[in-house]
Amino acid sequence: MTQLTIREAISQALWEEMERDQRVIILGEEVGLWGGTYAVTRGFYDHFGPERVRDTPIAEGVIVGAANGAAMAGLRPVAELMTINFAFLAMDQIVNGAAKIHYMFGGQFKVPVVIRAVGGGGRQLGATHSQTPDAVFAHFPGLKVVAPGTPHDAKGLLKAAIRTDDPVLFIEHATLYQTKGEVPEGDFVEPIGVSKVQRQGSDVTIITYSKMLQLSLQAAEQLALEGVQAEIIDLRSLRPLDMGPALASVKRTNRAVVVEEGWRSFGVGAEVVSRLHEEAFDYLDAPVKRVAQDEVPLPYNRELEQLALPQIDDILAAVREVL
Amino acid sequence: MTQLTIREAISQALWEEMERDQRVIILGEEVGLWGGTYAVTRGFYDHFGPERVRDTPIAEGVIVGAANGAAMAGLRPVAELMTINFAFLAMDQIVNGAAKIHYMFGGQFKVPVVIRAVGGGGRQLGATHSQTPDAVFAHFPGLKVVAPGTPHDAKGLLKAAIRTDDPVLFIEHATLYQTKGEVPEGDFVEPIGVSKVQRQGSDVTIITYSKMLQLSLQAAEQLALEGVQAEIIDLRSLRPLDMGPALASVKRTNRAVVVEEGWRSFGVGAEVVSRLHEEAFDYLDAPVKRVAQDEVPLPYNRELEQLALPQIDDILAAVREVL
Amino acid sequence: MAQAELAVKTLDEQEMLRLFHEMVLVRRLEEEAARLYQQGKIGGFLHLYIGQEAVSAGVLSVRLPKDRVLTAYRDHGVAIGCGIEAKVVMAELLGKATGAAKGKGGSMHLADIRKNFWGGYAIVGGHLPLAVGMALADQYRGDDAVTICLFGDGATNIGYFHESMNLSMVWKLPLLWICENNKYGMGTSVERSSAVMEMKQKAEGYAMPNSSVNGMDVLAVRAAAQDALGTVRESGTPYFLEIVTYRYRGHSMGDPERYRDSEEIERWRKDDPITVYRSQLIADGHFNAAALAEQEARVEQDIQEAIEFAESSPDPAPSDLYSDIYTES
Amino acid sequence: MAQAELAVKTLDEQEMLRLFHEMVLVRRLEEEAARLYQQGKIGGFLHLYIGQEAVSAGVLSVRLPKDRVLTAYRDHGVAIGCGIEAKVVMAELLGKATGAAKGKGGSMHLADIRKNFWGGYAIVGGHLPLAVGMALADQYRGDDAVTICLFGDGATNIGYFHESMNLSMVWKLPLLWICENNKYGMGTSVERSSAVMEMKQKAEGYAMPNSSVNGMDVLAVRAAAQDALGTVRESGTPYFLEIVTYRYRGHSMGDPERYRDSEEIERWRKDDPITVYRSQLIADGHFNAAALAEQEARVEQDIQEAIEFAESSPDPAPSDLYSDIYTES
Ligand SMILES: Cc1ncc(C[n+]2csc(CCOP(=O)(O)OP(=O)(O)O)c2C)c(N)n1
Ligand SMILES: Cc1ncc(C[n+]2csc(CCOP(=O)(O)OP(=O)(O)O)c2C)c(N)n1
Ligand SMILES: [Mg+2]
Ligand SMILES: [Mg+2]
Repeated sequence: MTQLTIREAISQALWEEMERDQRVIILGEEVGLWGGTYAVTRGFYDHFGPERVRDTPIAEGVIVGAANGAAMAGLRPVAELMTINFAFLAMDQIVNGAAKIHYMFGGQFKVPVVIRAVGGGGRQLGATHSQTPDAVFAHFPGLKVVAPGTPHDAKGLLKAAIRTDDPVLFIEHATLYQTKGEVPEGDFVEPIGVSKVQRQGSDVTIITYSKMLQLSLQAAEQLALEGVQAEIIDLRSLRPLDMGPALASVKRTNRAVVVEEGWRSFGVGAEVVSRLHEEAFDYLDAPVKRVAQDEVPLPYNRELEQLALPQIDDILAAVREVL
Repeated sequence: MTQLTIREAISQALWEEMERDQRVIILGEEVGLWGGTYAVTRGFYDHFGPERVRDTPIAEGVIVGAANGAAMAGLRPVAELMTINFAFLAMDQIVNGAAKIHYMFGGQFKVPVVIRAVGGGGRQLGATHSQTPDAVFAHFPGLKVVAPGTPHDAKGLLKAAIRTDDPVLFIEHATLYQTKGEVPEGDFVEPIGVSKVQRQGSDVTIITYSKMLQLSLQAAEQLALEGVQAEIIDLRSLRPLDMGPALASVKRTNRAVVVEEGWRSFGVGAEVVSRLHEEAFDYLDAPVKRVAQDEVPLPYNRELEQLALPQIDDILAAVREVL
Repeated sequence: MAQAELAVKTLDEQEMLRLFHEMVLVRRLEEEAARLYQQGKIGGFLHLYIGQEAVSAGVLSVRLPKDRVLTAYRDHGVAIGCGIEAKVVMAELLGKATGAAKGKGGSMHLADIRKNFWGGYAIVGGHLPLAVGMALADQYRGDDAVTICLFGDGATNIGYFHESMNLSMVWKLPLLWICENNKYGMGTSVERSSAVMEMKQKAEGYAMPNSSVNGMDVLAVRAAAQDALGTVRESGTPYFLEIVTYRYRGHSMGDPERYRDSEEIERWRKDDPITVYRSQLIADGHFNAAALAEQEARVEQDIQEAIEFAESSPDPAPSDLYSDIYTES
Repeated sequence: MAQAELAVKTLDEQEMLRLFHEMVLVRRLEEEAARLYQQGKIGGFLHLYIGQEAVSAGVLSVRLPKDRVLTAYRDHGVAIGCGIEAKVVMAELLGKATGAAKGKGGSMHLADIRKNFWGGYAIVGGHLPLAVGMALADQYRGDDAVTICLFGDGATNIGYFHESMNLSMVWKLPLLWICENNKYGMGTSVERSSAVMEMKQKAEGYAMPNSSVNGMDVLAVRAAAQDALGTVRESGTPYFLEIVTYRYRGHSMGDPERYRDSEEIERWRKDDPITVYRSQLIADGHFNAAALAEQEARVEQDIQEAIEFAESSPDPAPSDLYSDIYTES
């Protein structure tokens, strides 16, 4: 085990997969010469060369589309979208293309593409650059949607994403890159579509993922001081969505809170609450609470933005309400 | 009152609004000379002329974007997307543009645009042309999302959509155009963001909208024969989402089924179930059931496609399960 | 034998006859498809290629098996040209398990990976970025294959076109871009939707070599495609070929066709690629009418067999609904 | 007095001085903004225009108040050129309620509807379709306003550019498209991202009249913009003006600038639009150094006032978070 930041973990996963498999290439805006807007691919261009680390024009449609095509033709491209907000410019290639091509042609073609996209708010980037629209992508069958919350999972899941023959949207959080954690040495893969208990507890279940996992873990420390033991389930992937650990936990704790960064309505929490309602109806002693973003386009002003985003205090308040 | 099809109702709403307000223009692919792919704008080009009924190149990005811009500059454009599947090519203009411009510039600009989009499956158009991704758009604050299920509402809500200063995505269902119903003579407006009881009943609440309203009404007839009176709540708009009538109904019936055409996970039903769970927890005698589309990209083959789509029998089965 | 399995043949009389056969096959297949559509046996959209047969026949007669092919939803001619059997096309139109996409794709999504035919695509312009990626993969591996990507005049107005043209030049990819200019995108004429009337002028904005050819003349198309393909193979960089053609039928089934008059269609009918080619083959003394009629009779038999095959083929099983969503679970 | 409120002035000495003042104001405003950013008082992205001041100053000196203006996120110069006061710009950078967008937009989303400035936009190319729509609205109402839309070299590679260019020609809209070619889109040079090196060549694919001008020379920019604007106003149809310029600072704050060397920047510094213009004004005998220094002193005062105003302005109220989502509920 070694301590890595999420940035390092992702960077290592990419590096090792590129070393391991010649078919892996990277393409996107500023991935090469610049070293990646979030410095994830720093050093890659010099080491792997411009053929494998390809800077593109600003043209998200063809970035994702070309990655899809290259994947169909036998490469294993990792396309980087500078932010997930720009995924809306490539939405058709993601949901009408990558997600459907395997099915639509009767299984003839495979699209082993990974689309890395940086999401999340909290950096005063304004309404168009601060979104967490993960639920939107998770709605589409054919696509896999992964969003790790720890260095360990970031590395293991990205490797899995690169190795699977299915298209994967891999969502990183812009404010998690510095987050540190234990990562096994050497090669390892985490399975996509398997939730994980990140903290054990018997009083309440917190279901979350990505950055909100980190906030939830902090909230749980606080709660522990108050004598409340929260169990934390990290979804890790939104499609496939593995509700097993969450259901098992809720059947013990009988109380749950779902924490997500995105907007409440039609968000990730809605699906999770529905599943708990459907499958653990008799076990819930109180309605599950959703902690989520206020339904506003995020403003630039720091205080307003923080007001809209879910905070540790919101998690604490929600837990106290369900107890 | 007069009997109209939904096609006629929409067409009348557009026609009357164009007669009423010189600022209303229509733009989109084949809206003019062709008369609208679904014949909604037949006769408009001849009557209103090419300045007001504008055929565009195949370029959804600039269709919606130009509509946004024209709206900001004082017109009241109605952009037609031939199908909602192509909205993914204009996604950025819809969710990063229309939905955010009013907020992002501190309320200076208004974007009174209507984006009409034809959705739904069941016509063997294959995976990319048969989607019902309504939940995806409903996720974005700043946008209003309307999806009528009757001729009455189609007319009244489209007029409201054209008259509001906010951007509206107006979702029509491709297989509902022939559906007939009573429509008041003359000018009338239905408020956006108000759900409606479309059938009264005391045994179970069915919450639905758009085409599934029609199927639910048929299912209710069948259930009535069995002595079960279903109350049917038509959401009519997904954002704002008015849960009032649904909650009131559920508090009486204590049982509910949500019926939507789109995919189950992260769909409209997830939000509705969550709201019921949160706000009517003590009133529900059984878990709410979701009737929705199987999570597959829709296939061309007719039997397979019908298998994937929600049918009346599925509604009946769900109702029987919650009773 | 399908062309895709051979190296490019010289234009001898056998090849001339094969071209004739192929164009008639595509035409007759589609006429029958139209009939089956009216009978409700084919559903969804059905975009007929009738009038444009010389384009697919001419272009695909000179591609090598290693060259990838992609096109839009108006894909029957290209599918046949790539070597998919008529019966497999017909079975797909009927949504059968024996179809080119196991009944999941329908008319708009024919494909055969074994023939290096990467599909018809229903989102206008959506396959151009895919072609960029495929050419990139070939270039990356050092394969000297060319990716041939066909699209309509209407598709040249969408953002994908621009992004793909530009990137293909920046990355110097082995791509043959073929614009089938049939004058309309649905009911909107080039005049009403495009800033320029010649599609090849659009290539100028990318400094991409380009030319134009009469798409009603199969031998002219063949020659132009051969030159263009040669240029791409040699240079390793993109080329833009505009092929001017016309569709005689509506955009899809059920087109009210208010956007053109019958005289216009009649004028283009004088250039019918099959009629013209038939006369030419006879006039030039290559074949007599009987030899060509014999080909037509062969086609008739193929078509009847195709229909029988398709009609008697099984539907996909209900469980197939859930297969092919992911390659693994 | 802000230019936007006047008819276009002839190029007399007063106007020459005003141009100088404006360029210095933009420069100093941004230098101070960079400082405030380092202090953590400005957050998010901050894209400095330093080096490009002659573009906004030159172009906007000839627009009429009725002409709409849109640009990208690198919008401080354009905002000032449109007549937004420095203090209102600065307040927005600090996220204050008195800012141009009430603190909701930040640096990238300056706008003032009263000045006919329709905003900076942070999605590359996303405002070009908006410009099409605005020009359409003016054309529809018979107003003879021109919509002036500025964007970067990088933006010319995205689909929006293509769709907007084409549609503006098809609909013959009164649009002045201005490409600020500063050689890079973030760290990617034109050479590495575009099929053609001159942005104006892209206009050829749309048969759109076009020209190019040296963007480091404010008077040349002014003249070219005046000509271009005149052409659009007269013809009612689009024109493409490429303005070649350079940004001295990083793309945004915190750019490692690995993509260019300091010599390149030094070379361009010789063309610094302010330095060059200052010398020119003196050499041509219009002003002496003291007169220009006086202007600079005036700017200094403006800037200090702007900072004071911004710093002492209130933050938006928490309840403002929920206002302006819809115009009505
Ligand atoms: C993105 C998108 N927009 C609209 C459509 C609807 N549509 C299908 S075909 C077509 C016309 C395409 O014209 P062209 O590219 O000239 O091809 P042709 O049909 O003439 O072969 C349109 C508008 C679509 N399928 N995809
Ligand atoms: C659609 C989209 N993709 C990527 C980005 C990230 N981005 C912001 S500015 C920029 C470079 C734009 O370059 P150019 O158009 O030349 O303008 P400049 O910054 O040089 O003024 C990029 C890639 C974005 N904002 N929007
Ligand atoms: Mg066409
Ligand atoms: Mg630039």
